[in-house]
Amino acid sequence: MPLTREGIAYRIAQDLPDGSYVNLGVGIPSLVLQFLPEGRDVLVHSENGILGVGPKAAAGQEDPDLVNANGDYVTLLPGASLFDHALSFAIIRGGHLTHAILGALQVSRRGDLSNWKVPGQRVPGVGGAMDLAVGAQRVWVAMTHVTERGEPKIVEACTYPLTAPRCVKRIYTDLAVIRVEGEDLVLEEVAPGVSPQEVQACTGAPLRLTADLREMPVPAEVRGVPLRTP
Amino acid sequence: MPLTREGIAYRIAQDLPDGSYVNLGVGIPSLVLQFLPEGRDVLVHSENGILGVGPKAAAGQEDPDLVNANGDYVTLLPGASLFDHALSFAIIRGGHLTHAILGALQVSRRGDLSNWKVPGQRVPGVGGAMDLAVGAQRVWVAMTHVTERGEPKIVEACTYPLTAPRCVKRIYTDLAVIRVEGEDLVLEEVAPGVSPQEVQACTGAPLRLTADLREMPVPAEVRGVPLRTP
Amino acid sequence: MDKCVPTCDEAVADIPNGATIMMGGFGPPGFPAQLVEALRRRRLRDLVIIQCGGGTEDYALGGLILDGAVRKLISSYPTHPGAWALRDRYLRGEIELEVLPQGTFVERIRAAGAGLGGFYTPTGVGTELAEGKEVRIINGRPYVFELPLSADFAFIKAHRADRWGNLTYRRTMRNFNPIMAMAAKVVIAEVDEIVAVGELSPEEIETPGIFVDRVVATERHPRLLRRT
Amino acid sequence: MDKCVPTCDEAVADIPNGATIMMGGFGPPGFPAQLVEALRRRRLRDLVIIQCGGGTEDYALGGLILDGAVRKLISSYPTHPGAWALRDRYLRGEIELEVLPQGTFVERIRAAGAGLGGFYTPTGVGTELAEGKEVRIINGRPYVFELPLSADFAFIKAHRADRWGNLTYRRTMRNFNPIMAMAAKVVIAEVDEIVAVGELSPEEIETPGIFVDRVVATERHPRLLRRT
Repeated sequence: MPLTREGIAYRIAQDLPDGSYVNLGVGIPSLVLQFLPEGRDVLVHSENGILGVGPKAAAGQEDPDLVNANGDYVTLLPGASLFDHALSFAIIRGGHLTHAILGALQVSRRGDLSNWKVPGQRVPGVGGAMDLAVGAQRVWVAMTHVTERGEPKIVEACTYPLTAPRCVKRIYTDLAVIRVEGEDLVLEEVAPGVSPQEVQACTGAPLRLTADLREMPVPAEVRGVPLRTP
Repeated sequence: MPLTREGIAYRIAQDLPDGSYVNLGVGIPSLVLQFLPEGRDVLVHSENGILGVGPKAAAGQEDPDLVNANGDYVTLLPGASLFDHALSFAIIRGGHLTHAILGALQVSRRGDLSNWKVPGQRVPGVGGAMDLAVGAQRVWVAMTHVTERGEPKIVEACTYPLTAPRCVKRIYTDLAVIRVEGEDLVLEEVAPGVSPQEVQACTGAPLRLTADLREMPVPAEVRGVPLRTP
Repeated sequence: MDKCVPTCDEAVADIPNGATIMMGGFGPPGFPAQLVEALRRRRLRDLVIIQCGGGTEDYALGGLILDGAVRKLISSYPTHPGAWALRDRYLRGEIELEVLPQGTFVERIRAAGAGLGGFYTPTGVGTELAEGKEVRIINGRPYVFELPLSADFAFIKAHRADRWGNLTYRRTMRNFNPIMAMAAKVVIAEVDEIVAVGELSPEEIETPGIFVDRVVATERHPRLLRRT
Repeated sequence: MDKCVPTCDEAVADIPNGATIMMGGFGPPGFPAQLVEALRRRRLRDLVIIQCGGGTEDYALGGLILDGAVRKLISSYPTHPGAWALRDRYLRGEIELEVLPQGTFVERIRAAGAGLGGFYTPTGVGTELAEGKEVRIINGRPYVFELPLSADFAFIKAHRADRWGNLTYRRTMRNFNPIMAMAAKVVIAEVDEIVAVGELSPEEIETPGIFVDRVVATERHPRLLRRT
């Protein structure tokens, strides 16, 4: 059955090694940190000048001078550092982040990413999306496999405005983990109880199967409800 | 009679208004600060990341982590700030210094400056000279009017390698203060007892005289020895 | 040398119609809200504002846009829900909007402050935000050419200052402030506290006074404690 | 995550012949002398060194040049009197020398660290240091095009560090160090003291640990107290 949003976040957390420096987008990516295995030092970067973002501030404990890029009042972990926007984006664009974990509207078979604007969106606004997509060492996408209307988000070619071409290295969804290899999508893992055929059926581009295909190692509490056949 | 080196520095100091931010080159420029009139806040910039350089450290009081661009162990004035080289040269190149007071090998009639390399110098080394010449709001030259061999340093066109074209705004020498105006050199002041004709005689480009010509207002103690007729 | 000005109103008194004004801040931290409120009281027209966001509700930049004082906004992420004043005017064609990737936005401002003529960034290549811009291949990789971005005035917000304009920040107040302080003809700093010259340690000063023209101390507006 | 290395010798043990190495420091402050002395003990060849100066006498970089380990020096002001090892080898044609205006030197390093493809600077236009370089007129003013400058290794010197590689500097130790820390594949920091994670305040950290790969604490060498 497909994973919950927490399940996707859990799965990603297992793949972040000790010493990672990660930027987490809004939505599912923002859930990753809580699932990090004990003892791993992973520092979260925020565009507005933080390395080492901690949990959200408790109600009444907000520091008016301390927010993250999402506008949430947050805390700092011990070992955190603060800097200006020029250095923050030098970190992003200069390839210093080990991972950017981003939401997506669409990902193409060659790793093109669309995540900043839907067609017809009337007021544009991009923020740090393009810098992150271009700059991080590994751009991983965390998203549901299909839209609310059941349309595939993994497609032959993006129809939504591009954030950056050929930047996504890996896609984590509620159904699968998929590696982008050149123009190929390699199916690495499927959710428990989901078949490769079911994943392919709701994917808009061909998936390559290999002998290494395995079931996603996630505990029962972050598994979701049985897949509705599309 | 011509001014001493201290006399040139004294004369320049009078022209630095309160709130000036100045970079002082080696030689005569480094003498300017001691002649500043009481009560003027003038902050000295050092390329290696200081605004607010104070006097040299007393013997035995040197801080091993605190030098100026000249390599001298210095002190900091109250209100000083410290920064890295990128910001230091953003200050220079970005036009934030009100004045750079530099030594010169040659200055041309249109304000071209040569001060980093003599022809035939076998090992090149430029430091911050070109950035200062290009970036400061006012580039003032402080130098003796002629070389030790009596050759004019103010010339029709520089024969030494250029530091930057058309950058010098004013020239302070032991004989005169000269303003660069387009392709014209305007003689503003002559040293006490020195005639405009004597200044012209040791200048390699024509000087324009105006009704505003005056004698340099310097006290007796920084005046030098009578001019040897060249 | 004393850069202190008694009130925000005096600090912004000479800004003309049509001025280009940068404003620091990312969310409430580091946003010079009292200066912007004083600017609103000037009832100016045709301003060009350079700010990362699009203003929040009817306060400060949101209010300035609501008042019709802004001809153009150069921004990165003006689409947060509170930015309804901008959204309404933009959809009615009453305000011009230029949107830049956030790294490009801040790097263009830095280029202006650092005296550079422009730079090449990999960000935006192959997207609609690079349309019409020069693309150059450098060492086999495509880059977009970007020009410096400067302003007539910069409003910045810092924590502590001295009368020479040396500034410190706390927590995430820095954001665009130290960069914008380099890139405008007149830089006005709104601060929480003014201390004596020499009280700030040379290492902790993040914006040296050379960049700052006016300093004004303000009380924190209670509204700044609200969630954006 | 623990980036601490017990000795300078271990910190430089994997540097190969022919490596490009940046070294911070302007005069003694911020110069990673003990790392450079450890590098000398490696007896490597064909190194390319990026340092603002030209080394002093027979110690550290001066000694490395004297030893014949350096194929090329990229520098800004290698002509101070103590740089006789460089002068001798250069005049005998035994070392290549590239000299850059100091602002261009540091900005090229920053461009590499910040992921930029290059930039235009007004510095050097019309001089022999711009010969052969592209000149472009931007808004009526000529600028020289400059490329990023990166390295395989950077040796930097800071005051305090934690095991995550967060660094602070005192007085004029910063100079090129925070910039070079961004621009090399492997960054090795020589520091006066290592403290616990969390002991450095988030505002005072000048080089975030993300840029730093190895940290080694050293005693100050008495020679560093000498005038250069």
